Amino acid sequence: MTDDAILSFFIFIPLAGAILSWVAPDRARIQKAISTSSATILLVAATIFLAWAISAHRAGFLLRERIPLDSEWGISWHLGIDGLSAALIFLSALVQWVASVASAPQTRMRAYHSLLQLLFVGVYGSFLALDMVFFYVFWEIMLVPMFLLIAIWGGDDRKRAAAKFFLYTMGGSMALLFAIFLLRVEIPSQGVVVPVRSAEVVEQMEIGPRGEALLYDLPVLMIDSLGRPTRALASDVATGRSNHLAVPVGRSFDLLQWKLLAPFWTRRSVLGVALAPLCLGLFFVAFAVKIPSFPFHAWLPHAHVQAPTAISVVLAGILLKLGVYGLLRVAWPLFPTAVLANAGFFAWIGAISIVWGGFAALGQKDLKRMVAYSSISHMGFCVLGLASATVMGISGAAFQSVSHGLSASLLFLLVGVLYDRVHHRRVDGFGGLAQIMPRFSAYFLFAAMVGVGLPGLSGFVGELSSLLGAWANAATRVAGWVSATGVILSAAYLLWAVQRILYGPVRHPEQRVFPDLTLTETVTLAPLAGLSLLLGVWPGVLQAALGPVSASLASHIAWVQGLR
Amino acid sequence: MIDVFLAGPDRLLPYLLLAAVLFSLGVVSVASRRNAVGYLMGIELMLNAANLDFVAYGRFRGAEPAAEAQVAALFVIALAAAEAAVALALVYAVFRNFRDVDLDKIRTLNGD
Amino acid sequence: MNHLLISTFQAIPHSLRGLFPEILLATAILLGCVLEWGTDAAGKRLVVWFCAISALATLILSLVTGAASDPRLTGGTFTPDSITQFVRIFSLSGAILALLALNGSKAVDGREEQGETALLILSVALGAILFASARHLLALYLGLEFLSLSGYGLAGFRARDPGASEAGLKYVLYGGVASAVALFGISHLWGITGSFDVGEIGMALYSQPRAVLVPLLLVSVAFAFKAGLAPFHFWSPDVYQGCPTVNAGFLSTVPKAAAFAAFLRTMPYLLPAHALGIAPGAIGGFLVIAGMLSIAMGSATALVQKDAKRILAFSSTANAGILVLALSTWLTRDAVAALAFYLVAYLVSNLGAFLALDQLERSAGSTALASLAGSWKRQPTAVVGLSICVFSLAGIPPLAGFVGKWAVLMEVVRAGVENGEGPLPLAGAAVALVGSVVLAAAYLRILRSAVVDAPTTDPGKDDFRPAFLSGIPLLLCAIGSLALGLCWPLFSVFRSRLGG
Amino acid sequence: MDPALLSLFCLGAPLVVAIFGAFAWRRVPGIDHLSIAAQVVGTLSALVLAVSAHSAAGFSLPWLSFPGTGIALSLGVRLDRLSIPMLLVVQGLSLGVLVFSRWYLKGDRFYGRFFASFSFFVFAMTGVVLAPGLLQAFVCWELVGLGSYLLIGYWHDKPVVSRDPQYQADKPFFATGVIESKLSPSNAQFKAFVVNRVGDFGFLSGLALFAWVVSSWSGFRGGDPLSWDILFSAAGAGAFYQASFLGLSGPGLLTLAGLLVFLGAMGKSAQFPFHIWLPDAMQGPTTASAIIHAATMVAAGVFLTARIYPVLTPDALTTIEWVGAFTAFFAATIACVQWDYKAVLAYSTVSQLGYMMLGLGAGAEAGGYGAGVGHLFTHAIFKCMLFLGAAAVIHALHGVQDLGRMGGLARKMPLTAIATGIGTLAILGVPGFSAFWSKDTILAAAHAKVYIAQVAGTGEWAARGPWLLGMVTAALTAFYMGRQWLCAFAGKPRDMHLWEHAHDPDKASVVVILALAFLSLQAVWTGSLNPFGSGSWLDGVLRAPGGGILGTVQALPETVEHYLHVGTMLWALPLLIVGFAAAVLLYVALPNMGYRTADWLRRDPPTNLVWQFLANLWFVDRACDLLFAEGLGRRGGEAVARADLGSGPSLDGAVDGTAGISVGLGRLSNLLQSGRSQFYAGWSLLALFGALAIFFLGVR
Repeated sequence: MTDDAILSFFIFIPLAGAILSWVAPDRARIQKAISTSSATILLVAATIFLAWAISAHRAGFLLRERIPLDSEWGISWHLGIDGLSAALIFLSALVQWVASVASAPQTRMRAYHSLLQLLFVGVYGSFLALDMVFFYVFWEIMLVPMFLLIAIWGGDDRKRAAAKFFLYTMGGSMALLFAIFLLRVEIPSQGVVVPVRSAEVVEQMEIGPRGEALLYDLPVLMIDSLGRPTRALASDVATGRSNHLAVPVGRSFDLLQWKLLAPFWTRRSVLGVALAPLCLGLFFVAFAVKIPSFPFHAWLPHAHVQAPTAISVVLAGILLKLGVYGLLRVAWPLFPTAVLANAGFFAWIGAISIVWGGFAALGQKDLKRMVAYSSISHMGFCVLGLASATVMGISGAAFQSVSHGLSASLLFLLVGVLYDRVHHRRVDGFGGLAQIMPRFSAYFLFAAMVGVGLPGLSGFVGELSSLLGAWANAATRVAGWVSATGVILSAAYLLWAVQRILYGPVRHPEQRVFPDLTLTETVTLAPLAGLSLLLGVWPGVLQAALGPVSASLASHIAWVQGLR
Repeated sequence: MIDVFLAGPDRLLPYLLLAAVLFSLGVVSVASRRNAVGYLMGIELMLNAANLDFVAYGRFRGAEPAAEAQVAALFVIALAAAEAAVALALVYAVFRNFRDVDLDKIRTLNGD
Repeated sequence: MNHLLISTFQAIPHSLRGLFPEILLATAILLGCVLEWGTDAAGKRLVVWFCAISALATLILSLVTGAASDPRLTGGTFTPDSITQFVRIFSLSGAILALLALNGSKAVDGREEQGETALLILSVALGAILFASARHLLALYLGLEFLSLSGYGLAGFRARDPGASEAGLKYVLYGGVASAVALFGISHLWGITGSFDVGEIGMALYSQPRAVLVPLLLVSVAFAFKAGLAPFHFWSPDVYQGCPTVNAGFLSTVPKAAAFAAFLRTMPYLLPAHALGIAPGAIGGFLVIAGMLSIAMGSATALVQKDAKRILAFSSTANAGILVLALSTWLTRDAVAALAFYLVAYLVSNLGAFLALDQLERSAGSTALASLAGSWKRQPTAVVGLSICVFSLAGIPPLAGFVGKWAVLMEVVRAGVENGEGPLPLAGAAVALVGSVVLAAAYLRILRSAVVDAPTTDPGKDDFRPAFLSGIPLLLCAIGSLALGLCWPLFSVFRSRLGG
Repeated sequence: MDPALLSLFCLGAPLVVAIFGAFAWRRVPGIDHLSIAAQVVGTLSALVLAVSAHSAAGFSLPWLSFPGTGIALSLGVRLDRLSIPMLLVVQGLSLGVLVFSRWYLKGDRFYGRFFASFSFFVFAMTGVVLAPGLLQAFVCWELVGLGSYLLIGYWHDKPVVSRDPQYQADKPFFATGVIESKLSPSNAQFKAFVVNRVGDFGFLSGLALFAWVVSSWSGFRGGDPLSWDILFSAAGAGAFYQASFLGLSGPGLLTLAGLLVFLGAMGKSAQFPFHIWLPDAMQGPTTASAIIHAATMVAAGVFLTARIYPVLTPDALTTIEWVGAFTAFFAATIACVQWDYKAVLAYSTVSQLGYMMLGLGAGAEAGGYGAGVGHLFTHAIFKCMLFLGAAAVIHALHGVQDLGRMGGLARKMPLTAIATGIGTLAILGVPGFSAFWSKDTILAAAHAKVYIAQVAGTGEWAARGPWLLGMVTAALTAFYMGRQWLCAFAGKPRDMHLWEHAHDPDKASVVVILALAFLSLQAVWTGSLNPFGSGSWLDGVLRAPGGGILGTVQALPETVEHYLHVGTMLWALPLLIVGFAAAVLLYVALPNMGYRTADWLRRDPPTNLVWQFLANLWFVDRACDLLFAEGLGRRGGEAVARADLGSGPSLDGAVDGTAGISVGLGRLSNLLQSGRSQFYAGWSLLALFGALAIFFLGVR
């Protein structure tokens, strides 16, 4: 644990940017300069962290900072970054950069750009927070800017869409809040001593002043054969002399300490209802709304269709990922037994999302809405992979999040390009664009292929890993098999759209005057495309950051299950 | 101890019943009168029912409590007067604006 | 001579220290009346300033004197303890905000009404303090009447405004009934227990719970009426809609705080009854159900309103319901602090929202949702203030309302899990959470018209220029609802002052 | 030089061209030379490998590893007696086709793009061939799909043929079964990709199944569970007895896995019912068809089946055999009534692929492996040549593909006629030509399977079916291929105008065709001039692989082998003659006697229905279109879209409805806000007395 507040900058830079945008004059160029430059700073920082995570190649946290705020409640300003969050923060920074370059609000630029940066305060915060209070706070902070960005700068039906987004997400958040309360009050005032996985101690251990082993700032105890606890020294742990390790956990909202309590949660029940499944369900509702998974997805098409291009990019590129991140970081580590008990259920949720989203996408007339449904379908693979609780599945889910962040952003940007030219998005309103806008068509085909999951592009890696994971777990195998039909559906709806829009004779001669991609558009598209190619050809580079974390989570789950 | 007061030749119960009846009358008129002044009268009835209670209870609790009860009663009378004053002033104001004190007519503010 | 008077006379010299702030305030009001009576229209402004300054002075004084050691001064008619202290600070700062907002407010288009409004605001504050500080039922009733009467005035004395007069009349009629019911209850309480002292009544609760609980219920009607709890909330939307917006904001916060402070004072005396297991379901459960009812009715009804002030009125009912849930936890240490914090958060957010609406009303003409459309173009700053305050009300972090909701609901859940209250508190918390989503939908309708919708009438910024000072209280409220949300340590201050 | 590194040239050279071409094909004129140069490099290195490398070699690099599981999926190169010859075939034919394309596509609007996509396609196919494991096979498999997507959709700006006046003018007098309103290059590329994806769904599932079983196998020591070595050894060591899925375990599970992967092979190799994409793919340039339908894409399926041979259970093989046999017969029947030059070749390709599957399915003991792989090679060459010949003819006739308007072209383009004639004789299986050797081996293998079944006394008739179908198909092949050549080159010209301008292609292209024709001679393959002599210098290549569940295969005794070969021959040759004679009779003799054969075919009632049925492709295309494209795809999609977000009852509406509940409650309680003070008081007091009553009753 380090006390220097490097990580806080991820939260304070966009905040400062937001304030700056608010006080700066209401002119497009100035505003764009401000938000782009703040995004650039963040992108540089995020890249450094990702590089660090890749080279470190370990499951532990690279950096944590913790400032206790309220001892009674056990609230502390606790941020941390590991491979997973580093990857997602890098993605967020990239998307923020793209969004701020791509966005061109017609009115109220001041408000727009400051809200955009305010939104990212919440994003970075949620990816970094290791304290449930602040996780929730940042989670909610994203709500307001997004609502306003859609409601003010959106399409014709924007108000309804924005309200839908707001209420859906808030409903989910309420479930989250309730679960947090339940868990917090379940911890007895005198605290509990829980066994810990020695591997986790080795991964995450910090060494105290007198050489004693600390795990998440808690003392590590060795339980001897008579059950007597003694303080463990770092050397003992490192040499693995004692494999009966335990940690005393007190009352707090600290996420990492709650993770240590996983064996404890499984034993508890509130008013006769087993605590773990109950809270897991509540968490899942909260996160499934964001992902969004099958029954909770109805807000997405509205929001996407109404939101301006840059905001759709942010929505698909980042906000959906937060759901997966929440499951990965919060729900799964806390309730391994409940997860394994309901693996089949979650896997089927994923499978249904994939198939349902795919078919719905197949039936769309509006290009943007089609892309929205493709997001639902693709994110289903994340849920599927997570449900399997295997290394392949978990890392696949993480990988799929990143790759979908890239592909969805690409597609939404490209739809935006078309919309800027004709101001409609009807699929049948185009035809033969390949003759008119060759570079656009190349990018569009590329993005579609990323979505289709063509090997050599990032989309394939995530889907493959998730499927391998699903097949590796007996409970999720059949669902995994069904999910594999996603490869047919994605090819069908994406390439059908490609064929109707790009190929064939030019259907609307007036479109012959369309200019091909402008410089700005190319600048926003190229990095995303390049990255998804890189990740497809050489997934190991990202896997180096995601793999260890996933492996550690998987073994944590297996270990807790083994304790029962 | 209250049972003591309910026994014996000279009993508390009738007073309480009377007060209760007064109170209920007040309630009924409050809930039914369409005339604002009638409504106010209902309130007065309820207040006086309380006063009657005070005095009656005091009468059966001996000298010092009786004094306390009468003080309370006077208290209440004064407050009731003040309240009535304000209320009537408002009734007057309403009458000036609406030319009427029928509560069914004074409903420009409502849920729809 | 009866012992009440004797003990009072004996007590006065000791109690004067504890009473200084109230005495000062009362004197100020009297002086203000003289001043107001004496001066012409131009001089009325001075009255406002005089009131504001004297309120500030009282605030400072009460901070200096602080909570007195002996809570049984003046025979219990007045207990200047930490709760009273809280109400002092609360209502006085509320009064100061309202008074600052007064000049240039639509409330006083006729300047000569400024002075009276100011005086009434002060006296409402005084009434709130008296009401909250009494543990003697008669004193309580006195405070209640003081509070109510000045409130009636504040709502309805603008004789030329039909809306205001109707609001006043409805307020006084409803309040009269409530106080009468309460008084009837008091009379029986006294008759049964032979005492006006809340403590002794609490003792009597063991011996004859059934006989005492019923009058207690009657008394609680007065509290419910003041707090705007369902089903005693019917007056509030009409009154808020009808009366001047600033006054409405003041009336929707300070009396509510006073009512809950009074609750806080009385609850502990009923606590032993709960501890002894006498009718626990009756009191705790009753409170939870009452809270759920308020939340449900308030939030659902707010959803279908067409006037911003009405939405806020129903939201105040729902918020009161959440606070009642806090009471139902039998006031663990954190619950008191949480409740107090919630009240303060509610003060800044709700008063701020009303002040912002008052500003918008001046250019929009009314607070009907339809007419608020396009306010962002006319008064951008006021709209920002409105959004902050409303989002705070909706409990969106990192704003004050969020911390309040967090603290209260966590105590409720704790009560459900730890105090073995059973499923009811959990159900209450769940209802509160669902309700806050519904309520959020209602708030969104305000923002939608004020922040999002394009102006229906004239596109350009209209010529309205707010008076220099009138923006400041709104600014303070917005800052307050931001600061209370950001500074977690503030909560531990509440915990240490009000705990135990 | 290390063979593995050498093989990287075959991969790298085309890839470089592809990447370069992807950006520069518009601006840089010399892209065709560049790609040919790259192909020369590839072919030469393949040649060197073929000559030098005698033992299996290769390497693999970890591509995606999952810490804690020991699983490290890897890519790389695997050179052995299957991949090296295939590599040579792919590279060589690509070179030839590229050279030919320079003439064929000269001056086309997308000229450069053809060479770029072609090179990418070659790269992908090479990747499949060199794959060291199932993963790379799948990866490059998909890339092959993309390559074919780009090549088929080469003229992506063309409209559907029903709106294409040129097509309408040139199309054969007799309608073929294609759905004209849906046939266009862009539709064809889409159809090809999606149909292949259906197969790939199976491939992917089988891949995942293999990965799960192998990595959970007790003997798994880390590494890539999908690499051939680990996969086969695991299967051999009975890993499948340790796993169970859907109640299957052991052989059953292995059969499932094998057939899932074979589903992918069916997609690429256009086995029934996945064949529907192939005829549409003729919308691409003919030279593209020459590579897609001869040596690369369609061959990939057969190649993959041969690759996973060691894990194919007898049940799986029987299924494969039946699928192949039926496909062969089915396509042959359709080819008999096609009047489009390329369509005939397309269906003959499907039919021949069916033959290969039939051979592979016959099983190792019966020598089916060698038969299938051998035919894969020979067919690749003569089919490529036939397509190039078709390209020459079509180019000569300015795009006319109607056999009904050809005839007598032998005099105008003799070299093409000769080459194509050799190819035709080869595909007929006339002694002395390559397919006589390979196809008869297939039929012999099928026959051998019957024999084995007889010996074992099990499933004789199940084994006899494919053999019979194969025999019949041999006759049909003789008929339709003979018919095609006769209609095009023999007899009198039917359209003098077209005939006048016909001519042979330029020298380089002719050289290519003739070279391929030469390679279609049997001697090249068997190494002996005696057509009936058994054995070939390729025997080493064609020996069935050991390992897996096969263990060591013991072939049938020599005498039996010989007996079966001779028996097959005695069956096959007469059938061949009958078929060819029928073709001569119907399309040369009778017309010369004044009959318009096809009219006769169509007018004659008894054959009419049959003709309709065949000409409409057994109605399979229409059925698939109706069921999947229109039904499942369009209708299903719209239905789900409606159910999700429609104006009618939908998921979204349901959610709104639940939200509406609270609005309704609000309306309800808003009724209390009537504005009447006395009502307000009344409601409150009513509630109060209610509470009082509860207390009186409740509190004890």
